[in-house]
Amino acid sequence: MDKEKSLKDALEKVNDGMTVMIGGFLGVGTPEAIVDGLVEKGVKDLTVIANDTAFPDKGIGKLIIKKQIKKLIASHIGTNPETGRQMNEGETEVELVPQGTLAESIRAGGAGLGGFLTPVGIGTIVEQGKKKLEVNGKEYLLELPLKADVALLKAKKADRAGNLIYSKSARNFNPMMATAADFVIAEVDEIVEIGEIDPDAVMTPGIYVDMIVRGDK
Amino acid sequence: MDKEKSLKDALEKVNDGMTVMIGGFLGVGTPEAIVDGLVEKGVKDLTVIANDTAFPDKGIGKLIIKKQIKKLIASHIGTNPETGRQMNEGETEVELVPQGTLAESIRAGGAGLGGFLTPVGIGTIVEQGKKKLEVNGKEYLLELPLKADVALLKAKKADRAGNLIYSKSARNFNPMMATAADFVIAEVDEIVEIGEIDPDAVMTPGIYVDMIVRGDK
Amino acid sequence: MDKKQRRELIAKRVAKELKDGDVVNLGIGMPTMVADFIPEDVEVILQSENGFVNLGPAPEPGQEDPDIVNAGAAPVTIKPGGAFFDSAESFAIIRGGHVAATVLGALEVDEKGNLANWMIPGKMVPGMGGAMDLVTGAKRCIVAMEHTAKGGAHKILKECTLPLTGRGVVDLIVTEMGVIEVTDKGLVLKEIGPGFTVEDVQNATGAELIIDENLKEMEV
Amino acid sequence: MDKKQRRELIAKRVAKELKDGDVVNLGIGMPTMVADFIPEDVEVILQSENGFVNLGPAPEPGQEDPDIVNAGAAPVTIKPGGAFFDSAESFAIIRGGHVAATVLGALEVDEKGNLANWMIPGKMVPGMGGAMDLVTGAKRCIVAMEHTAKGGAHKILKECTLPLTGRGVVDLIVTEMGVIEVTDKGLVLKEIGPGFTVEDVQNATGAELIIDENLKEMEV
Repeated sequence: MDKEKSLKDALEKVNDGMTVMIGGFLGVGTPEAIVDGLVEKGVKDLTVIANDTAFPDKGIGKLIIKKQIKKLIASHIGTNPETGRQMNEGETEVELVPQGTLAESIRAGGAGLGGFLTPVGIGTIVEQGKKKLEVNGKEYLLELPLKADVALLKAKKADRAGNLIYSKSARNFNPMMATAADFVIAEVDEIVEIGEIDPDAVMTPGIYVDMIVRGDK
Repeated sequence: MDKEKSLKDALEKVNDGMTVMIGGFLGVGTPEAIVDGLVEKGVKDLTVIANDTAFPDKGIGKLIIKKQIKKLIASHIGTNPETGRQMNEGETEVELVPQGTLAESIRAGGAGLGGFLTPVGIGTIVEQGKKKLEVNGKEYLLELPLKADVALLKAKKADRAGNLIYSKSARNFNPMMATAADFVIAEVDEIVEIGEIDPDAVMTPGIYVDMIVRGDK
Repeated sequence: MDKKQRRELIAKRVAKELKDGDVVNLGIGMPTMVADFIPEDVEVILQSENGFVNLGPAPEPGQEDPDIVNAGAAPVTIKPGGAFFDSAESFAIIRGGHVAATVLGALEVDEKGNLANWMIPGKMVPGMGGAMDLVTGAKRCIVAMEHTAKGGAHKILKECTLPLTGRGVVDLIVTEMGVIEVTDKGLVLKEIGPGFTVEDVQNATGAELIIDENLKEMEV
Repeated sequence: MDKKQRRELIAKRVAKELKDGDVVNLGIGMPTMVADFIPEDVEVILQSENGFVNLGPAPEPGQEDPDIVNAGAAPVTIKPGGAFFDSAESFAIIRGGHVAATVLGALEVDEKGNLANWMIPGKMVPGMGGAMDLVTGAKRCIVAMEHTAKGGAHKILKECTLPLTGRGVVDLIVTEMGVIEVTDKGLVLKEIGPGFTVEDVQNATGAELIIDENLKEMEV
């Protein structure tokens, strides 16, 4: 089974109104070729789950500028002023989530957990609408799992079975997102044959990955 | 900072009555030299958190045979008949936990979570004494985190800063246990200088590890 | 059929349930035999809950790697394209629905799909290991077992008497006497084992069987 | 003191709080400057919440690696002995108490140790990023900031007015005017900045200060 497909094949999997997870931290570790393809395709009304909206000309920022996102779930939008403007003017719904809670919610979605208890956000507006539980005398928020229709990842290297290796701090949210979507597409710099990646070095097992496409590099 | 110490130094950290996590799956990935040292030292009344009690002459099984364990939290004891005998005759307290719940509880302990919701165990005796919560119409058990005084790990390779690389299926519970104890000791086959391990290949960051000792190999 | 033939028959039939590309976890014992009967043109990825995918066959004698074992501690191999991971990740895969099917033995299974296979109070308490996670998390749970216990005692019941491994988890039961689907209406006999009559199967079963209108000979 | 001198003074003083072997997370902005003042004989391991430990200084121009950036997307380096990991692991480290200290700026901090530094409703809403996790999870939370806002407006208050980043999380406040410890009894002025009187500090503070009986000149 060879999971390499064309960028066109990948773009066909992302359609109007879908919930999409996109890897990356301020654009580092974001599948830029796929994002550019989504901009070109003009897919709209997306719910995007991602750490941030990067910069106006980079990563997820480009989808913001083109107003392709209906709802954003992220931890930080400060580096892309257009996101804040759209939020303040009611053009885009933005749900801000503490970064660790976001990472853990995506992991929980992929791991079949119904939720988790975190002390993060207690005493802040993050509490709003959430159940609070006390365990051993300490208060926690019950945070729920996140899932998506499609996850769009960036990795350095893949084999044809979809095993992934990420590069340095470009790993960030990609491994969790690989587990939490119905269809998982990884944009990679390099594709090698099955057997060329040491099973101990795999960062995301190929069983999570449905499709790999070559990036621009 | 060089974290390499002697086996004697390691054994001094484990004392009567402590809660100890021990890595391994049926003895694979268990720090045998440290376990042998604990047998020789005769430390007793331990609460041991581990996947299983291996075999009578292997891994944690040796601590069972010597009756050094007061309470055991594990997922499986079938390969060591002495554990079952001690449990049935009330000599050793045994708490059986589904394997995935055990792994996740240890992870939660290390990750500062107050607990997590799992569907595993619903409708079984695992439910007993636990809170049940419904999320989106599905029932879950609230499982609580596990922590320990000391964690005893087995890794293939360490650098002097304590960064660890595990070997194949000997990884199992070791990475989670590295995060969930006040003091973490890794028995390793090979110690290399700082800088000799690729930061992308590290499986357990050295910040979790307090001490490394050489195994017999 | 002797015991070996019965077990082979069951393993062969279960193998036909597995589809190309499926991630599958096989329990220790007879379920492990299923791997031997997967057709050449069907690629099934075996998951080993102690921490890897692409579990391969036992190594040649002398080629054993002590760090590559299955969940029963037997030496195995890993096939190209495989990956190792820790136990938290392994059970994230299982609990998260990334395993298409799990095949397990049973002490008892009942018409509600309840499964008991982890303890006999006061006698055998090996622990549940990963079984509770597997039956809860895998998309499909297939029980592979001999139809009755020693002396002909029923194992397929109206209601399990032993402590459960999972509630309402079983999808399919494969024995030497037939293939039984667990449905909302009860147990449906879909296929019948070679040399058995419907009456034989019903007599060996402690719950009422619904006979499928397209009842067939067991395909092996 | 001009702005640059004030910021250096604060960063220098915070650096003295960090102990050999500490894992420390420095916020973007002035807190990042703290790294420049850690004594040679003190080994502090810097954590970068986007996924690594042993954060090193900015690379020489032309040596930037686009895949090694800090939490503000600025090019940095990783020192020998470092390790990369994913965001779930990064925040397991932070939330799990494996970070000895976090150093952050503040919009407001109050005598209960409440901290507000992530939004001004209707104006600036950059998001909390990792700040809520850091102030909750780190063993020690040090606020590093200029004592007052533009025009002398108080930032250290009896009670925060802005939405909180964390409740009761702040342990120490370091400004150019002094070092203030958050205690159960209130804010204790432990050290006073060069050229200031106790009256100056109190006038610039919107909460009552308890003056430590061993009040010292700020050690830098």
